[in-house]
Amino acid sequence: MPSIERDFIPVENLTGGDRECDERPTETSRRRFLELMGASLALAGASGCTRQPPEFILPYVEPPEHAIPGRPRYYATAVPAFGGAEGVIVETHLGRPTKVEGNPAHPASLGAASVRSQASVLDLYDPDRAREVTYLGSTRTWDDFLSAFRLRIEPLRPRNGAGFRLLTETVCSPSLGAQIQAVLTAFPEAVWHQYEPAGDHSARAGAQLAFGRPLNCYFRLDHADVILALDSDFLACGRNSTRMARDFATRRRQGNRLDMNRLYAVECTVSATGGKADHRLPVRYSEVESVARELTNALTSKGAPPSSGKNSAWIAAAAQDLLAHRGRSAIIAGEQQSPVVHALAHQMNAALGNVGKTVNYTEPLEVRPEDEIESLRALMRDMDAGGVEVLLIVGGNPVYNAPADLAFAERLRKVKTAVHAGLHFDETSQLCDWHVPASHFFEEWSDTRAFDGTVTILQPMIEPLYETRSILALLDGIRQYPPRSSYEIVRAYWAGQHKGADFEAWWRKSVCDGLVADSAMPPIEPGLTAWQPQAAADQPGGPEVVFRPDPYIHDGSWSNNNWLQELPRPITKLTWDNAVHLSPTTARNLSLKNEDLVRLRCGARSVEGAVWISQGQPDDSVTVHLGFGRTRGGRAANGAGFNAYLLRTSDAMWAGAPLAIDKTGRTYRLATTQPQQEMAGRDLILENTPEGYRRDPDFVSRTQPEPPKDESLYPTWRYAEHAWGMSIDLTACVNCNACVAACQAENNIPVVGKEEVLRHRAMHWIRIDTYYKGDPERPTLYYQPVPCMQCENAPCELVCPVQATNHSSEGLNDMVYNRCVGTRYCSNNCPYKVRRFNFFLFQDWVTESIKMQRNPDVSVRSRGVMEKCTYCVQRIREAEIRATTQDRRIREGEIQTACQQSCPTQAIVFGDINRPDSQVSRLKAEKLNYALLAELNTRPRTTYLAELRNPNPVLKGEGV
Amino acid sequence: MPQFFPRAANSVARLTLLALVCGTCGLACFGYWIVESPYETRQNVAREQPVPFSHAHHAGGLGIDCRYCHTTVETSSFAGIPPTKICMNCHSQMWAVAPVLQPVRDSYRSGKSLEWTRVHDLPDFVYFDHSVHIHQGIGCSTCHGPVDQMPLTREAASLRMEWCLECHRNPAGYVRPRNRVFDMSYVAPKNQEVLGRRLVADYGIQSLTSCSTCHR
Amino acid sequence: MTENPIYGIVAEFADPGLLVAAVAAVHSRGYRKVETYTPYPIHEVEEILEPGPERRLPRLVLAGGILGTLTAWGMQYYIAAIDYPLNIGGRPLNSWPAFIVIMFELTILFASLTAFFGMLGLCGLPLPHHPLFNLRRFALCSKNRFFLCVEAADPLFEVLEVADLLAGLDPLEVSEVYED
Amino acid sequence: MIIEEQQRHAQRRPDPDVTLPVIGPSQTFSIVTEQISSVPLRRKMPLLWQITFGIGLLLVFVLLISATYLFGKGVGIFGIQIPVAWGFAITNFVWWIGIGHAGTLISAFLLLLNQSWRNSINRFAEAMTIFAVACAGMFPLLHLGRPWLFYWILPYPNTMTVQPQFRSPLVWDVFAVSTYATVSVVFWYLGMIPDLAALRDQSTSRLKYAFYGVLCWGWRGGSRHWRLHESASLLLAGLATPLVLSVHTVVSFDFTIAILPGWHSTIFPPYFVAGAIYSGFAMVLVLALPIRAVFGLHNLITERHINNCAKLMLATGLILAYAYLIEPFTAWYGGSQFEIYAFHNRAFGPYAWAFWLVIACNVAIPQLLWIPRIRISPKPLFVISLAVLYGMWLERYMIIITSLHRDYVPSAWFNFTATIWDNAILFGSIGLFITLFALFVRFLPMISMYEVRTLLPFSAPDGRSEK
Repeated sequence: MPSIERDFIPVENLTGGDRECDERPTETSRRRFLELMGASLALAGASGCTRQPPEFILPYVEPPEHAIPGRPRYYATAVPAFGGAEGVIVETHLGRPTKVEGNPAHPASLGAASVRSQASVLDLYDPDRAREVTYLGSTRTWDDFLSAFRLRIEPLRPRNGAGFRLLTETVCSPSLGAQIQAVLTAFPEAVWHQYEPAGDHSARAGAQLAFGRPLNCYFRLDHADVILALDSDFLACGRNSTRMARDFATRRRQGNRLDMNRLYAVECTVSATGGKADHRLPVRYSEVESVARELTNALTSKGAPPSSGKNSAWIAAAAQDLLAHRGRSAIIAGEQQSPVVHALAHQMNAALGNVGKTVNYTEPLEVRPEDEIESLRALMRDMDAGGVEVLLIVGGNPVYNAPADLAFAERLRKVKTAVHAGLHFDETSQLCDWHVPASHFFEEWSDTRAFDGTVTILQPMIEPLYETRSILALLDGIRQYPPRSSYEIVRAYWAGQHKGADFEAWWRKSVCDGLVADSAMPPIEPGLTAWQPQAAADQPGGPEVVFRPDPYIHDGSWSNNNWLQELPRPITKLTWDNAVHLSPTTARNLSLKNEDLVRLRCGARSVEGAVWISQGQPDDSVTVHLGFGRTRGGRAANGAGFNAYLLRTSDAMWAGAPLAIDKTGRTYRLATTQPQQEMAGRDLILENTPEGYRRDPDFVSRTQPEPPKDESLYPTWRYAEHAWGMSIDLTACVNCNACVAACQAENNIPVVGKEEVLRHRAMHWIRIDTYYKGDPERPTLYYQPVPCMQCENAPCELVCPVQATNHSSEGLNDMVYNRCVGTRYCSNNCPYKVRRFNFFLFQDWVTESIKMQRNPDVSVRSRGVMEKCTYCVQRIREAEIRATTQDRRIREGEIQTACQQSCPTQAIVFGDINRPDSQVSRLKAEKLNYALLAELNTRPRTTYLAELRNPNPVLKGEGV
Repeated sequence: MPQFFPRAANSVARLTLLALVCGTCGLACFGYWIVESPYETRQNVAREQPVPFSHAHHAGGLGIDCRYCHTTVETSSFAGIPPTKICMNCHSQMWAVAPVLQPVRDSYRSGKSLEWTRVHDLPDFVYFDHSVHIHQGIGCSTCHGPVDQMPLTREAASLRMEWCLECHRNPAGYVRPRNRVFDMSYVAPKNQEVLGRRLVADYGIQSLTSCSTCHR
Repeated sequence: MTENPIYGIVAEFADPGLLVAAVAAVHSRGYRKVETYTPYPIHEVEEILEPGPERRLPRLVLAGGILGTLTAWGMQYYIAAIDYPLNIGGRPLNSWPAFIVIMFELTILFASLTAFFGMLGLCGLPLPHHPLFNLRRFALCSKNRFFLCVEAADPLFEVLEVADLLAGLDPLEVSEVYED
Repeated sequence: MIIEEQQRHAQRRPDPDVTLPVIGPSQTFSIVTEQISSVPLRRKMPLLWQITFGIGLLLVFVLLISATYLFGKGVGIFGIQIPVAWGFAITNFVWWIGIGHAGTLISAFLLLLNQSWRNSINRFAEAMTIFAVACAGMFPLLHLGRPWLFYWILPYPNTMTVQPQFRSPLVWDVFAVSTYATVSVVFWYLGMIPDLAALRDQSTSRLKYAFYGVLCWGWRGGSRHWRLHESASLLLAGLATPLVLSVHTVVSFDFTIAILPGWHSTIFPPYFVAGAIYSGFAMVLVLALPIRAVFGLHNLITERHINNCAKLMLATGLILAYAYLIEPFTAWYGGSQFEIYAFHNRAFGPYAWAFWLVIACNVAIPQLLWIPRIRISPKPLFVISLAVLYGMWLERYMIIITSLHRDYVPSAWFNFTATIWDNAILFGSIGLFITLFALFVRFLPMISMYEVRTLLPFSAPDGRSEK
């Protein structure tokens, strides 16, 4: 057991206090354990003729305090993310972090966890992480580096550090800010640049326009009756989306679902938010600004002036709706929209009296907010001028993701000494003299801020797996030798900040809780400047290209994460690739079809990508996602998709025009997990409006009647003790796929790779079906999470020849992996097609580090075995065991399935349907409750609540 | 080719038939016997250990409670294998130079774990929890046998699924009062069924035979 | 050769008609241990000779079939309802309609095996060695010749008498067959 | 020599019912016995046999290689996925089992009906059954995810105390197919015992004598033997007839018990049985026509046989056509949108090519059999039979793939594409069949001698033919 630094503080008894163990505490033995597990699983069947190989137990020599082998421990920390960190709780088994869950106390999480937070644990175990210091590719030690770096930087000291440059991503960590400040103090002439490829450039510039200075802006959507999103995907992958989705969904289900909020979305690419909107207006990127202008006019002048635009009716109706909800509305500008749109949104929110109610402003989260593009340009100029002698690049990957016109890679050659510190040896490391491997944030101490400024002190859960250091320690090493540890740095920083008496108690509490109490920044009410938008410039016609960070791998910094690569993108369900998204009309005009390889040209720059026709995409607007096409990203990242950064320039960070689209005549296969997105006229998703529901509360039972229980000749089974069930609220699901990621992490679900996804063999136990309905240019979108339904009359069980799937006494549709012989008949007979089969040995039995992530409570399935969701039966069993040993019954809400736990909108509720007072029973008693394909009489335990949408009656016939 | 086969061929033919029938049955029985035999289950086969630790001496002779070493048996699925530190609590004084304990001292000095061979080794797709069994009145010796009389530790039971199910189907036949769980000298009373039924009712013991009770 | 006891006297015929006539003649003389050997079944012979144990075959097969039905039902009921009762898709433990198929199959299987092995057993097979094979021409019995054998086990058996009788029935050849 | 002289000069009496003779003229006991037994005993195999056997053996190697690769890698080497979790393997299984049906039908059903024309084709038709069942039986094993655990599908005492699940049609399949295989082998072997004795009696070498002598168990052809033999044959025929009807019924249960649209249908059992017999007779003809030509068996396998097989093919083909017609009708009349979609999708979806090829091969082309001349012309008949075999394979492919690839929830819809390994095991199994059949022809009497003898004139004591 590698002992972790003295002071990390576990959260005790937060959730699931004790779990099954893996009984071998040291790392070598753990590995062997997993190997043996594999071997014995493979041989299990032949138990008749094969003896089990011997296993070894390696006990501690001296046990760490509190350690109970066999029970997990939980630590609060946070995942630093774009737009504010998310507080999480990490489950560890004997020192191995295995699962990331939301921290219920943290404002950005409230118990849910985003896809990236979930996947961060896999990043920790990424086998492609940089493991040692390298100089020009050959291995060095940390001391080699520190002394060499000193040799480089000492000559600069007499010049006050002139010639020394530091390039970081946007810094929100107070202690990192202090470290950088300390470096800048030591070298006053040194310059610190920040560049975040998919950062808040527009938001900062927009606030500058509207308020004269950068400000942090966040929303309280639980108070908003009417929301207008200006090209913002705030529900699924925008900044702070976990919390925003929660607030949105809470408000949406208010008043017995009859008092719903209303969401208008104006967007230039199809997003999960747009699909959820009650009214969605697809416009080109460049038109969003004019829509915002028209809206501003309509909201600020008394009575909207008659506008002649094609969207005027839509805008007028939205404006009217907003005006009718002054102080209870919110206008959200998308991170990728122009500064003008941001400024207009600020003005509109102010005009509507939303500030301080649904819209809050605070001082910036960034340690030093600045125009990052300008900062990067300045660095480039200085590089050209030869003024950069030592460049320390901390995090980030500018060679890959800096704007193409800045030619970062070429200019980097002009730097005498370039050092890159990061998790991976990437494109930038390759061109730098030194690469120093950084620790993962689960390995070191640090701190960060959430969307409202709330501070979380990040604590390590595991000793660094490799010879890595924290960034804090690295920067400390510039100034002094030996550098302090990250623990000392963070603790010293907060000791300096803490005003009270008992620092030790405060420290322990803050670390243990996962947040520093009352550290949110106070809201301010900024005054607007006199800025007025200039008259709209003539919009260039012809195709435009829109850049978006990928919903999962973001700007590419997560691109070597297998889970994220294979997680289906919210609408398209694409995996492992980005694509050139076109509207059906544009594709028709260019006579392109899906998977045609096209060449996108923007001036002299060009890139090739495969076409994906997206219903609802505006015409002549092409969306491409950033973060793909890596060349030194690792085994998952390399070769996935194309690099859209090659088209992106510093003056057109989010959209570029004109764009030329040339057919190459070649094709490139794209792997989607759901090729069929039409519902084929089937009543899979029931929907209504609150008005319609009020008028006809029984519409669900009429359209999808439940077959009577006594219709069978057979007697009905009774479930005496517990009867587990699940309710999924379609109104709340926003297609963020956090449940899919959580399920993958919890249940040791393997990643199969693009080739196998192409053969439709992806293994996710829960999927979010996404359907289009209506006009392909302006479709309505539907989301439906589909896990195993745990049918009481399970068709799958009936056909299994070996009883490998059968019903537990609690009504679970058990799947006994070790009994399965792999006839796959059960999958054939599953009307919901939720069973997944190990066609090959999909599990990675080879990569050592990946094995450490596995949940020891769940069997690792081998080849030839069917698998599926069992409502996280391991959690149920542990709760039952815990309740039994404490001589009590299981408490309502004690068991949360992984999907439920991670769901930001609480769309998934699990519980005991034998208890009439349980939440799931109450939901199932609602009149919106229906079973998917009820007519088959499978009697699923998982049921849905019909979707309610709240369209504006004024906009009838305008499309949603 | 008149009378090719000798007279004995008649007997040979019939005996061959008989042998085929008996052989097939015999082979099946032999296979089943092998599967049930200690060769397969390693029941009652003592394992080689780095230190010839004797439960008979420590638990039987000295009367050390099970929980002194197996500290987590009441709180965790895993009963716990004592850290070297626990061995050294006594053996830094007693038998402090005994050669047989050299590996223990080496471990303590070097910080490297002792490598014990697992004796009770369930397949990895089986999830067994000690704490709940202990809590519900299943004694140590019910599954582990008279450990206090074992100079070298061995499995007292086959650990086959059928063996687990014997008790899971009929807990009343095996359960004992909670306060006797760690009592190695406990002998099931004559009226076990009566006592068992009462305890099953008192402790709320269910007969759990769903697959996901143990496999998940 | 002559040391060995005699097994019987065999007459060889070229025509099934002659054989039937010969059987009738021998039978009318009171010989009962009489057997014909022919290249294909000749029902007229069977009508003359008394039926042997072959009458038991249909009853054996019926018993085999019933045993199969009961085995199948018993096995399925025991396994599904007694041995390890499990809830399969909400169906009752004794889902007898689902058990019918295997009951039918095992009925057929047991009955068929009974028919096959019963036939061999009642025929007294396997018996690769038999005194008749000592007769070289007996090989033609599976091709185009029809044989009649009066066995020495018959109480009326008398070598000369039988040989005479057979010789008068228009055989191709009459031979004595000895045990060895 | 009297009787054989008579036979040689016998004039065939005109039979008012039958226009074509069931056996050629001037046949005697010796001629048929020697002609048939000369193949296993003496004859050097003709070139065509050697080529066929060579091809078969080659394909068996393909099968072995594929199976090795399959067991090493997993069933992922096939084109199957979720939703189409069954593909070629099950298609092949159903196809081969179906082919087997004609053999049992000829030997058992026609025996019960006293159809003497079966006598000269029943032996190799039964052999065909057994080899087809052997090929079929291979596939459930090959398609398992963990084939090394196949024995878990059988009930046997085990330490887990877990047994098969008898509500699953796959377990029924195991029992049905293994019973069918056992009964077919028993029936075939029982019928062969007298002929093995004949081979024994005509053996020229000690090795052959020993080989056939052991195989025939010491058969002597006594009247009691014959009586028991006939009794057992009739009993077995009586048992095999319902069995053969049940086997494809049970196979169809694999589909009907499932709830998939296009599978869950009460018409399947008769539909499958008819289809099975249909393909079986096609296979009988595909085997009989070349055998007849290569071994010069025109005297024993006459135009009568070929004509009858063709007629049966036509009849079962028409039953099948009726089933094709009634299936979509039931779907439409039942009004379930899923069923209606399934049949619409079959005819006009991504696998429409398969559907229309099935219609062409199984319904359209065989209508040529209405023409009497075609029914007795070997070449057209051979081609039609091949078309039917292909059509019947495709029919199972269509049923399995189209129902699976688009069932209830559209989000899970996905098309099936076969891989090279799918094709390798299909052709490998055909190779196995060819090899086994070629070996059968080489070593065992391919036509029942004792039954053919009864067809000859003067075989009965009163001077007529026995049957």
